Amino acid sequence: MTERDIEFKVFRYKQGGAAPAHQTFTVRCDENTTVLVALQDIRRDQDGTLILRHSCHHASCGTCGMRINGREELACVVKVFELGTPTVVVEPMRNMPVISDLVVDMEPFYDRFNAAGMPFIRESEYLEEAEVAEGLETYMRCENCIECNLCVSACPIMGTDPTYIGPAALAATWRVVEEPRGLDSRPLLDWVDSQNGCWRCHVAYECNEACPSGVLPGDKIMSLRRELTKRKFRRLFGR
Amino acid sequence: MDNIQPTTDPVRPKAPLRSWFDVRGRSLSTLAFALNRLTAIGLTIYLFLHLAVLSLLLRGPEGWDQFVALAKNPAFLLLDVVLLFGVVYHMANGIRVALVGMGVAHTRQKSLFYVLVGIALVAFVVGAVLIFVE
Amino acid sequence: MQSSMSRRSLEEMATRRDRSGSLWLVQAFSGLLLVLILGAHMIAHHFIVEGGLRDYQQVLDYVANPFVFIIEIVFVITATAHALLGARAIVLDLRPSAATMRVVNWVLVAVGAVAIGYGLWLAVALQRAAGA
Amino acid sequence: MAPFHAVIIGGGGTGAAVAHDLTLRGMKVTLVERGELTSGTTGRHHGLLHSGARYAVKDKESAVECIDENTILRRIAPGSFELNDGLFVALTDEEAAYSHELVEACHECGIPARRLTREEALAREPNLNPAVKLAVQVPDATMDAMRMPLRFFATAKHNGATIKPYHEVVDFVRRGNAVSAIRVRDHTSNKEYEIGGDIFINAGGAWSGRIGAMVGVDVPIRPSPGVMLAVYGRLCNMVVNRLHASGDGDIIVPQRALSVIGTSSWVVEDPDNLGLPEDHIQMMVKYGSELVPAVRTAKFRAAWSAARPLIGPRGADTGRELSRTFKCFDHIDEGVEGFVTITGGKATTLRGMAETTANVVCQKLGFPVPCPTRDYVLLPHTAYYA
Repeated sequence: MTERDIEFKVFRYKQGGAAPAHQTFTVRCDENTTVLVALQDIRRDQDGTLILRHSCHHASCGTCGMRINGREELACVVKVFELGTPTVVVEPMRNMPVISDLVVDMEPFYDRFNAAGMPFIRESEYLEEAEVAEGLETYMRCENCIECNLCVSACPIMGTDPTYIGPAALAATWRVVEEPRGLDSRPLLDWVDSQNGCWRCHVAYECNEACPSGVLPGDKIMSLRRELTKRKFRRLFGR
Repeated sequence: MDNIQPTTDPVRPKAPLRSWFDVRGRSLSTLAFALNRLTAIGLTIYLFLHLAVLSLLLRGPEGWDQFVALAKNPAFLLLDVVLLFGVVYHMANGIRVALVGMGVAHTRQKSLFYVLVGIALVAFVVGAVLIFVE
Repeated sequence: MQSSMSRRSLEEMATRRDRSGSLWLVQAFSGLLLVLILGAHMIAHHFIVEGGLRDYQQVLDYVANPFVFIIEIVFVITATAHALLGARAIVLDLRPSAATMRVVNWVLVAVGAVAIGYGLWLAVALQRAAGA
Repeated sequence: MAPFHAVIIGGGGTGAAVAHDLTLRGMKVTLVERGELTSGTTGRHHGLLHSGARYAVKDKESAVECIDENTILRRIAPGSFELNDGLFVALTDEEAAYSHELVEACHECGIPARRLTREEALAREPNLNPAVKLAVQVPDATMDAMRMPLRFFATAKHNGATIKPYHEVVDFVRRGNAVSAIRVRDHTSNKEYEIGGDIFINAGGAWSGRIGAMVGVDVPIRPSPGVMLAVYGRLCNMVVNRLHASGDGDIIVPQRALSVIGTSSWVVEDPDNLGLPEDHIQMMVKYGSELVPAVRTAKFRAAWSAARPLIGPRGADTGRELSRTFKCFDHIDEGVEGFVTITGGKATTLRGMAETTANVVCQKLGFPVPCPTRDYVLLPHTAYYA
């Protein structure tokens, strides 16, 4: 196993303190070292005041979203050597208020989910492709969206206009429209049929690129628009 | 660091349009969009110039034919090439955005981009050659 | 979590609806129409004509064709609408206040009306000139 | 006005459940965590909601505890679990013979368990090793290792608890033989201040030994890491266990579109320095592919270590021994008043651990309120941020 010293330029900011700045740390890394592990090593060995969000360490909780060399990534699955750069720049996500260092305030993210008054975020979805074990009606699994906010950070429109509903909430809306489970999804379609809803998307597909979980929020936004287009034409022809 | 807001209150980013042209780590579709917007601005300006120029027709043959002579000098032809690029690109990407934006073939938007912009580039090269040959 | 919505939120959600979707569809369909008309326009005016531009008499002869006349009028309307809707989208990305946006909407409507009116007037005048 | 102020140190699953429990019992609760919530061990476990079958043969008490808590959690945290059940898979004749013992032990503990033939098992999980002899189906489930505890935090917060992530304890303030306050450093602003309270609860998990040392008490905890491997692809829908006594690499937990293979075990001194032994990752691939051969060719997603809080022998073991899986120590036996440690245990039993701890706390403070958490349905995790 080869080891190498890698430089990390980390965004630092403390409330009430100096203006934000990048601080450089040198960390001994090997092939298995992820950016998350390197940051934890910095925290342990060099600067105990560095804070960041992390939990599951395998791209399933979505807490360690940040920008690594400018790209939206989950730090837990980015291996330092695979980046191929001698210096790794680590910054918090875009378009979110920064609490401190790499920690952003997730409230605006969840505000969007609560704004609709409907259970957008589903903890589980039906899985029907497998023969179900006795005693169960159907298999359920957690939804693929891990609420990491990376798509919101990557979205150019979020950078333009903070009142945009955003890719994550729009993708979640589509999940309800696609599979309403007894809910009336028409009000949700009304909600996204607006300037700040799915029509605001400029088809840049940054969200699809950023999503670590294969949700493809961009595709979901387009699905919503197809549904709304059909609805508009139906209304236009009086049906 | 411009797009990071070191505050506990959600505030608006400082420069609304700058984020569009921050291309670090951005996808092809963002570049496609940025180019679409640039060509859109160019074409809008051109559209109104074009309408204004057409008023020369009302001044009779002298005014118009003078303009036609001007438009045939090489510097003007170069502008025509730029315009042609703007038109074919905006058309090709526009078809993609219109289809994808209505949820038609949206899961194949990348291939759509390559095919349409590919066709557009071929049309552009042919058109550009024609402009200079004639 | 409650799976039923409160009356208030239902009403709130309906009020969020606006015309932006319909405007976008107009933008999309006008764009698709423009691909056809503008394509034809460019080929007719600049590629099949010797020298790339019609001279005065050629233009008049061309416009005298009633079919061409109608197509050119449709072209002016579609292109103006498409351009101004596009301009509106760009202004939206500059984060205007609601009041600014109202003004912008009216300005755009006015500009559009003037441009289309001018285009129609020009076409009619040219056809008259051709007929004369 | 709440009669007592409880200060909890540690924002993992245990701290979350203790905060929820004490808040519901009517106490004022403040919880401090040095990093993000669930950033220690809680978020990193493989996400298994134990049915208890794993312990049924050798440790009936733990098994009963698991099935009880499993049932309660499904009731109070609906939606946080994948309803997928678990399979214990026998690959050898020896393991097949052991299945009788397992099913019987499960039934004794009240764990529903039924034997499946080779064909039945393969029909449900086609990716299983075709050499499977038979399987036993039990009510295991997959949990969202971060969001399930987050629901405890969300509920506690909405009921009035103060949750302070990024607050690290730097010192304890003593008055006589009692802990009277903690000194914390707020890492979001680099400011230090004191938080006073009536009772201080050490819920530091693998870090609880370190917190105990700051007070000068002995918490016999050894951080015991295990390596886990996540691969792309949902290779099975049920939790797949190896039907043998607990060992390395004996479980595959499907999580969303990933499969998580666990786990190994060793002991370290520093819970912040676990390392990630390459040979353990290879071991996960080897043993995992014995259960589901597709593991060998599946694309790598992540490998990581998580530190279990392993309870070791204590210098003066006079603390309350309330369970063999987790322990709640009242440090009064070492001459320290107002300081309680809860440690050990597992994610499945977090609510039970909290109930035990809260009982100890209430008894100490002379505040007899019964445990209200068994039927209290938790708020969704999103409520934590709203």
